Amino acid sequence: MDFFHAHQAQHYLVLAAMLFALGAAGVVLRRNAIIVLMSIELMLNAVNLTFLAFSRFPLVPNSPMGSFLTGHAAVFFVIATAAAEASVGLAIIIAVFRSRTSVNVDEFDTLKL
Amino acid sequence: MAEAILFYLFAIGALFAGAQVIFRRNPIYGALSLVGALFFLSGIYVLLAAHLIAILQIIVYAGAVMVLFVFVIMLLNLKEEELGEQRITAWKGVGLAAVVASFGVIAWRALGPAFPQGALMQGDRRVDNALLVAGFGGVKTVGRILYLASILPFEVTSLLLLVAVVAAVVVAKGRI
Amino acid sequence: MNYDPNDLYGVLPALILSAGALLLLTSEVFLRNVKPAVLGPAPGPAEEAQRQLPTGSDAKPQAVPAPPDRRYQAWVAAAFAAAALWAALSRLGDPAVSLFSGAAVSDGFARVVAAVVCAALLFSCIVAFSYLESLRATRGEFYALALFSAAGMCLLAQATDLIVIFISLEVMSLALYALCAYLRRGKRPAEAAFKYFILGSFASAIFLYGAALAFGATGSTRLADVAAALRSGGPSGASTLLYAAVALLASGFAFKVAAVPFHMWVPDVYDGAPAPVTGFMAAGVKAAAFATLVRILVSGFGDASAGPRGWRALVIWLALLTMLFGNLLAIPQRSVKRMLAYSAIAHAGYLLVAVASMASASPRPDATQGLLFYLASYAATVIGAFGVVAIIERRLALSGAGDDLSSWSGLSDRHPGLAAAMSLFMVSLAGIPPTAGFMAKLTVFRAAIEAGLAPVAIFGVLTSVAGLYYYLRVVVYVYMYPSAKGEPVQGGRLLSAGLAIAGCALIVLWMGIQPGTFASLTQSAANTFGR
Amino acid sequence: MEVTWLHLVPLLPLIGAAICGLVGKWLPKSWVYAVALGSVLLSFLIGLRAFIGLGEQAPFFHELWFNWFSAGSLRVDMAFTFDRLSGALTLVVTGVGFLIHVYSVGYMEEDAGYWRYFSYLNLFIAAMMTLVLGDNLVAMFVGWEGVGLCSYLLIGFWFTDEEKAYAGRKAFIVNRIGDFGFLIGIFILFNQVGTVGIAQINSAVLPLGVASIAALCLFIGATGKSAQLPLYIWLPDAMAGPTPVSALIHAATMVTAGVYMVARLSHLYVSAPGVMVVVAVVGVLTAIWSALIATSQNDIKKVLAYSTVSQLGFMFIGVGVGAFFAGTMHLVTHAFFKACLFLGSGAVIHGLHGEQDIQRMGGLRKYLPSTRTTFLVATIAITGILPISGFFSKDEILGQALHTRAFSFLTLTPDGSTRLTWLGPLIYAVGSFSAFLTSFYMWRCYFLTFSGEYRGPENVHPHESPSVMTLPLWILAALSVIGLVLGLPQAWVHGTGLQHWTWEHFTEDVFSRPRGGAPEEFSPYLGYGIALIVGWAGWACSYALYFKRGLAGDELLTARIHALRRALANKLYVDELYDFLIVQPFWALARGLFRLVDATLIDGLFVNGIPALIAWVGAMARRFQNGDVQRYLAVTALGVAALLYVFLVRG
Amino acid sequence: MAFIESHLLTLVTFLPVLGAMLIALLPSGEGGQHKGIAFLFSLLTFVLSIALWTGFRAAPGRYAFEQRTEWAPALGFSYHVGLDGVALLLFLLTTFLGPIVVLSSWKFIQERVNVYCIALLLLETAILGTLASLDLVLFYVFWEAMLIPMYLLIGMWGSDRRIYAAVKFFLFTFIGSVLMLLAIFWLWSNSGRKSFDYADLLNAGVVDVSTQRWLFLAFALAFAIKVPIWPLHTWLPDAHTEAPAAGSIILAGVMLKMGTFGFIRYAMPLFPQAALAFAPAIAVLGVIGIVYGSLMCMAQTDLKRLIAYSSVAHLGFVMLGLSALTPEAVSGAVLQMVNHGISTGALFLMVGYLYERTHTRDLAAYGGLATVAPAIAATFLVITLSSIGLPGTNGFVGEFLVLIGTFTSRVLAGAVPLAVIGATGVILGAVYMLWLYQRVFFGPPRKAAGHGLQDLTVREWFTVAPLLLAIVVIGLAPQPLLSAIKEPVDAVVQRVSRADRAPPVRKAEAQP
Repeated sequence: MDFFHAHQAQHYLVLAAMLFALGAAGVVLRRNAIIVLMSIELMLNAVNLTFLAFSRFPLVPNSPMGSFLTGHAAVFFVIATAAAEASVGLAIIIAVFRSRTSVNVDEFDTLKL
Repeated sequence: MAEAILFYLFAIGALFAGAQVIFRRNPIYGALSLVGALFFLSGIYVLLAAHLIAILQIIVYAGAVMVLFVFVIMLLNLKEEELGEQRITAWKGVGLAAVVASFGVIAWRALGPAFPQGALMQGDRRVDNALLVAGFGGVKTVGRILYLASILPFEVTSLLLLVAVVAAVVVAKGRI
Repeated sequence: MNYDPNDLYGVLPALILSAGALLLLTSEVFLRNVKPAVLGPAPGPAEEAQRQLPTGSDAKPQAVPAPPDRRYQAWVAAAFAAAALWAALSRLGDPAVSLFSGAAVSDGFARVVAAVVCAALLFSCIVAFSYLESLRATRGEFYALALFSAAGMCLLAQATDLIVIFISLEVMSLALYALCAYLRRGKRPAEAAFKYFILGSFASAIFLYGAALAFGATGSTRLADVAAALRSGGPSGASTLLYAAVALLASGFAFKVAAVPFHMWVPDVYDGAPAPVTGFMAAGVKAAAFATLVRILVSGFGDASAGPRGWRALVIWLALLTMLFGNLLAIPQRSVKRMLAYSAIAHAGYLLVAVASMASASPRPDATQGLLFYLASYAATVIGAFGVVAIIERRLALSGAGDDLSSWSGLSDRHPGLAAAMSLFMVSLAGIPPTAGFMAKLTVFRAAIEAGLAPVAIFGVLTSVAGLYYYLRVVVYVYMYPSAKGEPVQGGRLLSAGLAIAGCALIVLWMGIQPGTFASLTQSAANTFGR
Repeated sequence: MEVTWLHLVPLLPLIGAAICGLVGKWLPKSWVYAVALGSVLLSFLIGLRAFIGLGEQAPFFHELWFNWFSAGSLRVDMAFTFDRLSGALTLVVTGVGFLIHVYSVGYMEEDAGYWRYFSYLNLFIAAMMTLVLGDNLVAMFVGWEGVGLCSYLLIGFWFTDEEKAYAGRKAFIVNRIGDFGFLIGIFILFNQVGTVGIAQINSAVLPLGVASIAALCLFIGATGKSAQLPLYIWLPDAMAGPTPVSALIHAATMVTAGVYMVARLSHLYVSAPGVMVVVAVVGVLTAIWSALIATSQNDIKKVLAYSTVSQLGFMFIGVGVGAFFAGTMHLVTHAFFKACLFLGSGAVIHGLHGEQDIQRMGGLRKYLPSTRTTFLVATIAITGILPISGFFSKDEILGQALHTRAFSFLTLTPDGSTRLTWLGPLIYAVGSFSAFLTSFYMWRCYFLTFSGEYRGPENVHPHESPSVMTLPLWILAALSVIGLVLGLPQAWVHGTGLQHWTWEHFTEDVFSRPRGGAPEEFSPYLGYGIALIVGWAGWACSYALYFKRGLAGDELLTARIHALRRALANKLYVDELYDFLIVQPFWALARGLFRLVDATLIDGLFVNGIPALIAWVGAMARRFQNGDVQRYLAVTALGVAALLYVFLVRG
Repeated sequence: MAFIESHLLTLVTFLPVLGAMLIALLPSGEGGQHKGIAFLFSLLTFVLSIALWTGFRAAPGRYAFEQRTEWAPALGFSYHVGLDGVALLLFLLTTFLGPIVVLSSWKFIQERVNVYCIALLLLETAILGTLASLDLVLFYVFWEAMLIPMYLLIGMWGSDRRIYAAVKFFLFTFIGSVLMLLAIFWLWSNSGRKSFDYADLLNAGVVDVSTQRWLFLAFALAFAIKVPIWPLHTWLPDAHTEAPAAGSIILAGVMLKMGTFGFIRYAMPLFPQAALAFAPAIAVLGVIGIVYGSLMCMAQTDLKRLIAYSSVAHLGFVMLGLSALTPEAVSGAVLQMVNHGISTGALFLMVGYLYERTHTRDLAAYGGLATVAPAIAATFLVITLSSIGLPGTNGFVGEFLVLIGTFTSRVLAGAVPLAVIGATGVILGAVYMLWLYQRVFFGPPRKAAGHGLQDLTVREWFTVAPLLLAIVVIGLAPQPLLSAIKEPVDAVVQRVSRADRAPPVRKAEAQP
């Protein structure tokens, strides 16, 4: 298959995987709680991309649910969920910041052992 | 051809911006580069003929969520010294390795071989819903799915948003 | 593909709970114009507690005007929980109905789980009442969130669509995050919430990715379709995608059920959260998460269970690790709350044994029976235990410190009732007759033997012996050590908590002595996944 | 012939024991006496009546009292047989027992624990009667252990003295060692015969091997009970008990139980000739061994004790050479004169307010005339310098040993010639020598006690005992004279009325004949002559040494054979040897095992070790939970990776 | 009345629980009434259990006072109780010791009396239930239920190292029984129709011999720890030493018998071939127990510890007898269970009284008590004699039957040497018991007796006298007991000793 031929489904998928990995890496690596949160958003976006790619380039000829747009619906919900998560997450970060004036996750180790 | 170029443009852009999110020390830069990443992604969505989603991506994410982020960043307004240095511990390395390995494996074993010919082939033609389904990704079609097939998730999502609001209020409250 | 309003009856418990939550929220609005003079609560020892907040806990403690009386809220919440419980139980025997064009189902299994969740909520509310009252921290939002998360759990138990599962999961989780961070006492609650949140979102993201892959492989997010696709085989790429999907989905819920190595969040979160919330988490989340795990694995990936790539072997390994480390790590704990957290992990291991024995068809009814019984008995026991912990913790919670076994010594002198109840719960957790815990272990392990998992069962019971050690240590402190410098736990508002604890104790005993009733109740549920 | 009253013989004393023991403390003294003495007297009378009743039409009385226990094929009855042997023994035990009861009334006058004492004594009579009358080995064993218990209780009667208590314990445990053998013997016989009834065993055909092992095991029991080598050590210490007890239990009755048992099971023993050899040899060795020791003891009771041991040795020679009647006859006569001797010594001790050392006696003949006379008679009887009971019975044994054929059976060689014929004569020789020693030490004892001058401290004024104590002495002395009737050789009494009274004739159908057959008729005169010479020789030696010189005689002897005599005085160091070889190693073993196995190995290594290990691992693993959320994330990611590996790569 | 007739066994079993509930309702104030109620109920239990003895009819293959009602049909087990001769004897032994135990601790226990009494009563019910149950789950439930009250008794009212002892006791016994539980499940899932009923499982049998061995081992471990068989015995000395007198009495008196009872009721009949195969091993362990236990006794300086180890020796006899598989030996073993319960129970009772007076268990402190407390000395002597198996006391009959049965056993390999070595226990027993007795009671009065101590009080007489009576009566007339147990004993011997000849029933036949 030639590289520049458009619409190689797996291009999208692999890109999504990379983004997801990127986000996950951010979650694992960064100290700053806010950036960790953003990385999680990134992961969710990667998932969205996967959904969309699959709904345009299906792997089975006809969807059991009648329409491949289910993927789109899923993305819609994910976006909503992401927003919800973000709001709660930020609120929690604020709460934590209140109690210890820092947003560095590796300093949150009162609870251990 | 054009699409391919656009794809790579957006893809590289998204990856670059995503990297920025990870590697920028100052959260504000991170936030902004995340916005950028989201823009690129919405471009890719367009390439995937998911018009409605692409719009939503811009409106909800870039419009609402990121603003929230920025707002919080401003609220906390961390000083330079408070940001602290990035520390690399052994376990961070392990985590990174694990993450890369996992999704490397997925890409290599699952996603890569998924489409031998780049897409599912029926006879000699590729199955491409954008071309097969009328109005693919448009408001009408997606709406039908949303409000009929996915009514339950839709309602639950409303519940979710309410919960999120209450939760945010409770958590952010000064004192209880 | 358009839906029929009757489907709403299928999710009645969730509806009731949400309604209750809304009611409580709105009630907050009207509170302001209640005369504080009229309904101001008796000044409890909580004021001075407020005074002596440790620094950095939150804004400078200024003298607050007596807050309005919110004591009714707990009972409202409890009433709604009871209503939902009734709703779940009333249709227990009915045949299974598919709801919302297959997005959810209302079957015996789901109903029993919902019932467990609602019962857990009911008792937790009563425990929380006295807890919050004595801390002067009652808010409508607390109960609202609790009801919301319970609603999420009920939906989770019913969901048969990966998206619905994901969203209900989020409903449950977000509410719980908030509940963890609810108290403003020291650094611990917020930290617990944060850890829970980060790890939880990470896990749910992974779950979601798995869902996406499953969608890709089957073109659908319905579990039924997944199962069909598995059966029909489909194109070559699909199966690998499905295996990747099951891996990610499984790890997503392995996290929620706190299976090693996805357990790391549990001790910190359980430790940091307020005791009543912890109890509710331990009971409700476990029930809902296990229900979903079973749904995904059995009714979704039921045909991918056997063989080296099957999930049966996987679940067995998770079970072994979980039982081992759960008990191993609980042994050195000196904080009862933390010990209970680790014991929660260990019990997840035993439940995983039941899940593993559901892999093959013939022992499945018994295994399902065992799983449900175990969930119910564990819920009753752990809520009671955390109820007692809550009473002990109150004093400590103000200072934001964790509890220690030494604060339990000689409890039997100060509070014979509490001591007896706590010992009963410990005994039940250890799985010694005549308590629910024993019958639960009986049902689970005998299913395991039936499924030919004798080695796993042997390993399990041996680890449970190790578990016995730390459960007994609590009894030792409670009964056999001289009373710690005896300031009795503040007796104020002990009554309601005592009520809940007594209730749990009764259930534990009842399920231990007369397990037949519950077993026959869940008889139909046991056959949910075919007999 | 079945009767229903036989059980009264043991039962009455048992009841007496119960009464004295339970309520005796609160009863008036006289009642206790009445109960204790009355019960024994009653059983004596019953025994007497039965004994007279014995005859042609009723060769024996038998009673099945009740079925004690039975399981599987084993059935153990409480049943009694009263035949000529057991009947005679009954009379001896109850009769002598009664006399000693009477004597004890005087002897235990001052002791506060008299009620305990009489209870034990009655209990002993009951047990002894069970032993004697029991018609099966288990019933016999009951008595066997019962008398052991009583001797334990009575030796340790004054328990505040550690020594005495220890002596009691020693007696019991050594006896138990014997009983162990007895038990095994019972097992073997039951395994072979299928029952424990003595009659059945005596009529069963026993293969040589089984019979030998069984007989040997039972004989171990006998050595324990009858204080033979190597288990005799307890008897000398048993003298710690009150003297009447020594007389009754440790001289007259209990210690002879072994002999009685062997005689009872004569059939078994004759079918195991090899064991007969063992019995005879052990007997003769014991006889000489303890006779030697007896020559150098200064405690009057110790002298008598060792003499008892050696006399028992004689009895075993008798039964060992197949002359069961001789052995048992000596048993009876010995019961008379040894009881008399012991009671006499008791009277002396009583008269000297507890003094037992003959070195502080002497010249007592003028203070204790009747004691002295009876003691003299008994001494003559045991040393056999005049032909009264002891003379005949002992000489019968030696004569039988000389002419025995009991051993020839197992040594018949193919050519028909017999070996081991030298054994009988050898036994005779050694036996005679110990007879000489007997005479020597008994006379020494007598001279040092009664003749010469009083050597005791001034403040002690020897006095004769009350008649309640001397009366039994006289009776017993008389008996030890009359006892000669039992031993008259058949030749003399043939045709006369006395014939029926001779023991040989009286018991001829009770015992089985040895396989080799009884020795053919031999004329006793040679034996008598030698016996007289031997006896007088012993008398002469001790007369020469002690009659004039008194204690100086010992010094003279010591000067001659210093080392030997010191060894003898120290009882040949047997106790020390046993202590060194057996007792101490045993306790050491116990302690060592406890420390090594229980404390260190099982508890230390496993029971506490494994939990400690688990706890340690737990503590280590706990460190991992360090509160860093990103480590948690990493672990979670690892888990995901592992799952993916399982599903995508490995599969 | 008819109701009582049909439910007598259940009634007796659960009567103590009734008492416990009553006590729980009372204010925890003064303990007198608690003890009173406890005593009353235990006494009542005993009185009623006499009716069991009188009404007992031995019938081949059937159980007396059998009662069966649904319990949890959905889970496949039922409430099924009944008694055979063996169970009956131990049952009576338990009810017999019940009031004695309560009475014995009247003075010693002064704090948290209500908990104490409740624990005692619950323990009694648990033991009775273990003996009565004929359904394996029911059995297991009671079996485990024994642990908690005992654990509390040791841990709350014990002496210095009580907690260590209590936990050790609990873990030790628990680890054994959980494996048994799994074995029970295996039987259940392979018993044709899924049933926990003893009779069903007995009929179903286990065909595969190697499986039988595994299951037998699982059962045997549980029972062996309870017995305890060497080398699993080390929990016993600690538990006995630290436990209060009452605890020791119950522990030695009945709880240890649960192990041996388990062997004769479950392990051996359910897995005859395996039992036959393992008989020599068990017999050897039993003999080791006899000798080793006796040696341990000689090494002790602690009064209670010594007696505890003597239990090891005595139960060695029982195990030897059980594995000899002859009617004599097995009935002797069963009788020995009862005897040991009485005599060792009595020993611990007396030691408890001594401890109440002197507050020391150290042998070195004792001596010369016979002069200051003759009554104690006398009773103790009788008990000692019974414990060393003197004829005329109960101890003799059991030991004798065991040994003679073992000696004559044709089934057990190496029976003769085993019997002979076992018989040395007769000597060793005398050695250490008399040593103990002399140490404590003879010689000049020592420290413990220094401040002259009080002799047996009337209350104490009431506790000791029945035991003495039992010792003598059983010693003189053991036959009624033996004939009561004849039926089950013969059945077990038949089933096991013939196992190699007649293989157990095929599964096909077991299924309806």
